[in-house]
Amino acid sequence: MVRDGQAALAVRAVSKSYGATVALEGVDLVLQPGEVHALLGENGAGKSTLVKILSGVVRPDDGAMTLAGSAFQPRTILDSRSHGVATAFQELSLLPNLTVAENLMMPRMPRGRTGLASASAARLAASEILRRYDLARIDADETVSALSLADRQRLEIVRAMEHATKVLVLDEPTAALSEVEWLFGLVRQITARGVAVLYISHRLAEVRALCSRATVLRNGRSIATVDLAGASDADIFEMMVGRAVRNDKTPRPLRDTAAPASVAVAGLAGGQLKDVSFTLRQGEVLAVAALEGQGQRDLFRILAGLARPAAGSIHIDGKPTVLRNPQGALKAGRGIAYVPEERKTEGILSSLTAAGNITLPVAGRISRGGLVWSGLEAKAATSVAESVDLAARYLSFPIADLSGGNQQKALLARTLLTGAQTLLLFDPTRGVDVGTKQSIYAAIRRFADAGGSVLFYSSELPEVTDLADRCMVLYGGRILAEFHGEELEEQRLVGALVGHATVPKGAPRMAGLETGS
Amino acid sequence: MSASAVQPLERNGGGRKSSWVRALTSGAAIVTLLYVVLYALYAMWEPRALSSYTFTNLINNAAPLAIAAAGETLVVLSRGFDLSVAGVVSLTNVFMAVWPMEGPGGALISLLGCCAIGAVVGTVNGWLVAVLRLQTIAATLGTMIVCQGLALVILDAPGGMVADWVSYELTGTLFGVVPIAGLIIAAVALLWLVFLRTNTGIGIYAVGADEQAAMLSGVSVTRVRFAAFVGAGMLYGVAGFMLSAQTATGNPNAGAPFLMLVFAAVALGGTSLSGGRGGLIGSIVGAGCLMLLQKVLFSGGVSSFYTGIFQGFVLILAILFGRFMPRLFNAGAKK
Amino acid sequence: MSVSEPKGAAFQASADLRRGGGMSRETTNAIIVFGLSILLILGSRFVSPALGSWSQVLTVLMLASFLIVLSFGQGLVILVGGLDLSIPAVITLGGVLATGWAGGGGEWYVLPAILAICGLVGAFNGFGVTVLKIPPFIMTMATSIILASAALGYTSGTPRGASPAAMTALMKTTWIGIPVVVYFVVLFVLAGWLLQSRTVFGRKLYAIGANDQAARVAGVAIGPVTTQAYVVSAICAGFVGMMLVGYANGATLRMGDNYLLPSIAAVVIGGSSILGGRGSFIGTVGGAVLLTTLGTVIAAIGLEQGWRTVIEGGIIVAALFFMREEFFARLRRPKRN
Amino acid sequence: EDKKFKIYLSLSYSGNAWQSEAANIVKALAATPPYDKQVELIEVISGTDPQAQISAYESMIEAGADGIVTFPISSTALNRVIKRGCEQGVKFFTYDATVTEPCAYNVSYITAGFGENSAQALVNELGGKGKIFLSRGVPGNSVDKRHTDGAMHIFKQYPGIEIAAEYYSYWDDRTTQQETAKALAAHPDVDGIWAQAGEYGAIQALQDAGTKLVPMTGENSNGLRLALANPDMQAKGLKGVSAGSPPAQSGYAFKLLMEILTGKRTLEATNIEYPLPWVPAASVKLCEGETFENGCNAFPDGKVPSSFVTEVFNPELLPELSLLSALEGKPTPGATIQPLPAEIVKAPNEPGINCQNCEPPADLYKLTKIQPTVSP
Ligand SMILES: Nc1ncnc2c1ncn2[C@@H]1O[C@H](COP(=O)(O)OP(=O)(O)OP(=O)(O)O)[C@@H](O)[C@H]1O
Ligand SMILES: Nc1ncnc2c1ncn2[C@@H]1O[C@H](COP(=O)(O)OP(=O)(O)OP(=O)(O)O)[C@@H](O)[C@H]1O
Ligand SMILES: O[C@@H]1[C@@H](O)[C@H](O)OC[C@H]1O
Ligand SMILES: [Mg+2]
Ligand SMILES: [Mg+2]
Repeated sequence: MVRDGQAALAVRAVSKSYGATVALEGVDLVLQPGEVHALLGENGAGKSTLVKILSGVVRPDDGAMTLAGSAFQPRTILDSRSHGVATAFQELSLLPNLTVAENLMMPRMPRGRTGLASASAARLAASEILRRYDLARIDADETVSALSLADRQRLEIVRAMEHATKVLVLDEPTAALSEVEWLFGLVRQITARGVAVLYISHRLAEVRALCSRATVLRNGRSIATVDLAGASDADIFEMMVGRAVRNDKTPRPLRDTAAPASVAVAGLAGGQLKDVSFTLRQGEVLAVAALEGQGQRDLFRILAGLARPAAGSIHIDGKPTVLRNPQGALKAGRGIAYVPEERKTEGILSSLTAAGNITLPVAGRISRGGLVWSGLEAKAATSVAESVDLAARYLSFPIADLSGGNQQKALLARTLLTGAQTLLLFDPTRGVDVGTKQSIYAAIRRFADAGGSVLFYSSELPEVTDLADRCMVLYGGRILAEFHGEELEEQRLVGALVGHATVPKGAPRMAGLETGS
Repeated sequence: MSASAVQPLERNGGGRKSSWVRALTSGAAIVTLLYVVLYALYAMWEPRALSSYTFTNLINNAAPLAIAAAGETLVVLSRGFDLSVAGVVSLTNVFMAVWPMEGPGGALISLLGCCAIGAVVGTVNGWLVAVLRLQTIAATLGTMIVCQGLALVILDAPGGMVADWVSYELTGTLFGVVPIAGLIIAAVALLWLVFLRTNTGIGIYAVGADEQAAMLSGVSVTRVRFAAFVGAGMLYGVAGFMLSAQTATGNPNAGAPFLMLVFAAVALGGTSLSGGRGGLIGSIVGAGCLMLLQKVLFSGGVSSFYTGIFQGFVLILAILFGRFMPRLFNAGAKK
Repeated sequence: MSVSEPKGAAFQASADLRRGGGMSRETTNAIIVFGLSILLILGSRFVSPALGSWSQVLTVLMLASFLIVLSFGQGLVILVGGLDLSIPAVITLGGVLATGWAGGGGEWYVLPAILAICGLVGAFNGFGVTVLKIPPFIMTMATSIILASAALGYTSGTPRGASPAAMTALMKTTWIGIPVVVYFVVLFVLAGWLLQSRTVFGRKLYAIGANDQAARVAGVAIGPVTTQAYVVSAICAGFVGMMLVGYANGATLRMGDNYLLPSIAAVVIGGSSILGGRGSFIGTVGGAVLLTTLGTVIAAIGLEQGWRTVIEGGIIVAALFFMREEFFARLRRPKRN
Repeated sequence: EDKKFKIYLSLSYSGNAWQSEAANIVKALAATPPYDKQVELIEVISGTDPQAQISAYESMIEAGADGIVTFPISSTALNRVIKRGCEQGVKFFTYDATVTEPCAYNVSYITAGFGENSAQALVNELGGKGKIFLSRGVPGNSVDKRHTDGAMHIFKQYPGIEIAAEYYSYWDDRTTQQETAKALAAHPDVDGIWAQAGEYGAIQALQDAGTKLVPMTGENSNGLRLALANPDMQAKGLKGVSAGSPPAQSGYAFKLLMEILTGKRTLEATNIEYPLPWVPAASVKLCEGETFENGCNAFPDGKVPSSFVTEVFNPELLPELSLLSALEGKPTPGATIQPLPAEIVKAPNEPGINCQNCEPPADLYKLTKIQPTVSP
């Protein structure tokens, strides 16, 4: 074992409790200069909590940390930054109402000749930063709320990299990114300068591609630190979960192509979407694969009733339908329910409990005599929580206190509970741990087997190939290609994604090349 | 095909561009347009509206509310409600009337005194809200009541005399045309433009949009909140000072009418009452609109029983106007 | 290593309290407000020996009844992230119509009809807020100004008539030594609490206030539900107008003026978030009782009005201080070794 | 001679009976021949905000007002604009509330000693000792202060009088009732109540609390007058005096203004005292008709609300008026404007009320309506 003195960062026996919840207990972690160190663990294992402690956002109840040999007790985020430790947070920390430049400069703006903050100096400095990180296409004067989620994620990363001179912490930096090469390149550059990187991701393939060692957390305890080269996926999984790999992947029977259509759209346009026609059938799991900004977001929002199409027709269960709003979509035909792209703004209701979040759309069903009964609520919530591996004890927590992955599970559970027979899932397993993904896939399949229809978008190709019966590739707002059955392979998809029928040389590698399990 | 063909059913609220443009965009510009429209109506019905005398009166009349609304804007931008405005205005008005100080020097000392009173109240608010983390509206309700009480202790009925220098010079004009009160408002606006270009100034927008993200971005939320409340308190002090100049006497209840009006002015000026969006100049003009509206209705000969009905609908229309103007602009710009 | 929380992360501490469901925090809060009221009543013996008696409790409940009913409606509007400033004008509307149409007797349907008219005013508020997207502050303020003006025109300044018999009965009779209105308040509080905390409608209000965009995605009909909150608020205000008419046997045009700030204060002091999504009606009731109790005690203090006002403001701030989440977080945090 | 005088009626707020009655009286007079041909009367209501009233005065001056009859919201804040108006030849007549600007005519009963006289009446009823409540008006208001100062001048002379509670009732029935109820919770053993307007609420609060009524003084609500004359209530202990602010002041102010404008009278700006109505329980007399005739001074139940302020008439000064005028602002059919008595009663100086830096008379609080029957 390495001595702390040589380590870039050493964490010793750190603990943190939130009331009765023990988030971390006796966690040890050592980062070497220049290494990319993975932090692995199930949803709720305590990864983000450790991140917050390293960033000075949360003070540990116990334990000690050293940075390059000297005691490290950051009191604020600026404090840790000034020591060269910077973080890209899981729940992004950008200000939506400020410009890209202001966000990058925060909290100190560059001054102009007058001694006052100068917008032009900020723009200049920000553009220079963006250029260095290959993001020159982002306008420094743009308001952050106008950026795509992926670009916001990139900005969060860039901001952290700018300040990380000793330790860079990346908490699920690729959750909203479909291409990871950009990030990998930057991480390699920064480690070459001797900066240690703590990397958190639920995409094991990504972790293997980037990291040399990994520390595994389970229930808030550090279980082990392993050399990734010497550990199989199954080993890691067992350390994370405490039990052996569950491989419940069963081959899917071929779909009945003549099943009635749940959703049929023709000539749909709006936003980035140009002219899209397709049919989603009962019992079908249809994937949408696309690079960022090809119109997938508009497609989902239109079908969810959150945006109006500029052209085209929508048939729901055979009837021409105008989707005015989400509750209209819930009631259209056999019902349409939606898991939104943005968990924080469109997903969770932070002051309500997880159970309250899950049962909201079906509140009528858990009431008797006009009153909502907590017993019925718990029963309803538990019934679906199980299918997404969300531990029942979380149900009574305010959802804001759940870890990111567990929040995501709650949102999925909610759509399942609505009883809608068509699900629109935008990146359904974002931030969900490896073990749970399989359970979620299974739940989705069960849903389809029972006659439900699923349209999902994913930023991870393996998820597409694992889960979908059929996949449409969106490019430039149009359906460029469609794959089913045997054709559903990552290599083919990659080609279509960038607008080619065949794989061109130098096409960007896709995220999460994990091959399932 | 235009990129805006999809009309999102929910608008995310307009963002802002650079800090420079921020001062001039939407809110302020639109409410200024509204002011111009109202003034045109006024001038149409009352030709004397165009005289410098009338204009000066109008500015004098609006100045206290405008400056108080400017102060309130600081707190509203950082996502808060500050009710102490009523207390501070009463307290400073009473201070001006009970301890008048003659001459320009005296006026300066009085002004500093008013600012100091406002700053003390603002500091208490800041402490209650930023450190003890009480809800702004509740904490400032408490301080407002305390201030009202203190004003009553100092002066138990209207009376006292504000220094002549203050009440004459500050309601007069420079070179016979430029209202002094207008200059003071302009000074407040200028200070704002400067403040907007400080880290704390930008921090106010950050805290107002998302306190937690602001904190994670390194903004000292505590410091920003303190600054907002102290700045606001000082502006209320200036508002009380200007009110004293106008009424020339003290009244322990002087601030009460400000309570609702400042928020109306702030909202009219395009600042979001849920924080993070808007600006102080809009509020100033918004206050001007509220005062001008009374004149327009008077000169339009609206029967007194029904002025309220007009006022109410104009308020609603003004907001709708503010909503649709930018759409028109955008539609024009896209072509 | 030190165990104290950094200042910058105080939100962390506040999260601690939400452990085990939002209700528990709200319940604690309610207990505190009621506790403070009781302390105040008991402590008021020092101010006057006649205070702290059962009859003072009845007086407080009777006087708090107006505020309790009002702040229920205001609380629902605040819960969805709005604010209802039209309350004073709607109180007047209810009062003026009750004396004008039903004064002294009146048909059985007159009072419900008046409440329905008040409900329409609420619907107008809701329409402005949800369809025209006018900020609630401005919309309800405009309604208030419009309505006050209309009432002035309608009565030409002098409301006539007397209290409807039903309202006189509610406000002026006692049953087993306790004013009937006290029984009414108990039932109202029970019903209000159920409506806010236990019905589907209440759920939706919490959801909208917590995050309206997300509630919308989850299929909540934001517009209609929000509008209903304003409607309930207006009906409550109209009913308070009638209660006041029964209490004082007559209406005036300014009868609602002094209730706006207290209606908001009761809600916020009761622990609800002014930004919406959080709070309980029981807390609000506590807030209303606390404010009213404070009024009775303050009135008995032999100091000049200015100082009494100062003390009143100070006590409000102190009460808020004791109700801080952090204060309880500290009390409840398990001791670590 | 077809140019009408442009006269503004400027109210600060409207909404209680008192304010609307006062305004209605002016409207009724302006519609009574020959004023109906001579006057263009425009009513403006500007709320409780002095800034708004300042702005309204400015607009009136600008619009070429000949005279402004007004209830000023502040005794001092309007001085500046009033002075500017005077310089332009506008005549300002305030009624009830006053201003300290010397160029305005103040027509008010305030100097007539409501506070001290009613306080003495209460002391007399109580035999010089007992626990009392003071139900005051609006905190920080000069009228409230004058009334209370006068009353305290008397109460202080009697060590047996204990002020058990003092609260602000905003001259409103409902508020008076609630505040009195609160005070009763602390002091159920109260012996008397000294009240300003809104006094009928105090009676209701006593009735709510139990069976006992106590001696009290208050202003001119029909409710109080009927109660004072009610044998049941007398039996329960109610005695006292009804006095205070008469809405008829506005009519007197308006007629004075008109006489000056029409050249019937020359009068420099001054403070004019309106007589204080004074109706002890024994003198309450119900009116059979629509006016004060044969010394009647209250209306039967049901004819007017209990909050109706009865002193809308004055047989000498305002014989033109009837109930219709007070309630609806309509002229009395067949009535014509009668000239005012030539002489006026000048009001004594009251600093902060009707003059700024002036000396009050030595006998400021002298009793005019009643004499002490008990010695301190
Ligand atoms: N503010 C809080 N209050 C109470 N509990 C909290 C709070 N924040 C986190 N927790 C709890 O602490 C535990 C650790 O959460 P953390 O966010 O660190 O998990 P994580 O490992 O990052 O999970 P994920 O992979 O889903 O992001 C969880 O049980 C979570 O519910
Ligand atoms: N301890 C925590 N760990 C991780 N994330 C957290 C924690 N506390 C809060 N969050 C996240 O921050 C967001 C906002 O949290 P919080 O509950 O403090 O906001 P809020 O109560 O909605 O406040 P506001 O009304 O100001 O938006 C939530 O989406 C939640 O996911
Ligand atoms: O003079 C006072 C009058 O101004 C107010 O309206 O009612 C009460 C009176 O005492
Ligand atoms: Mg996490
Ligand atoms: Mg929130």
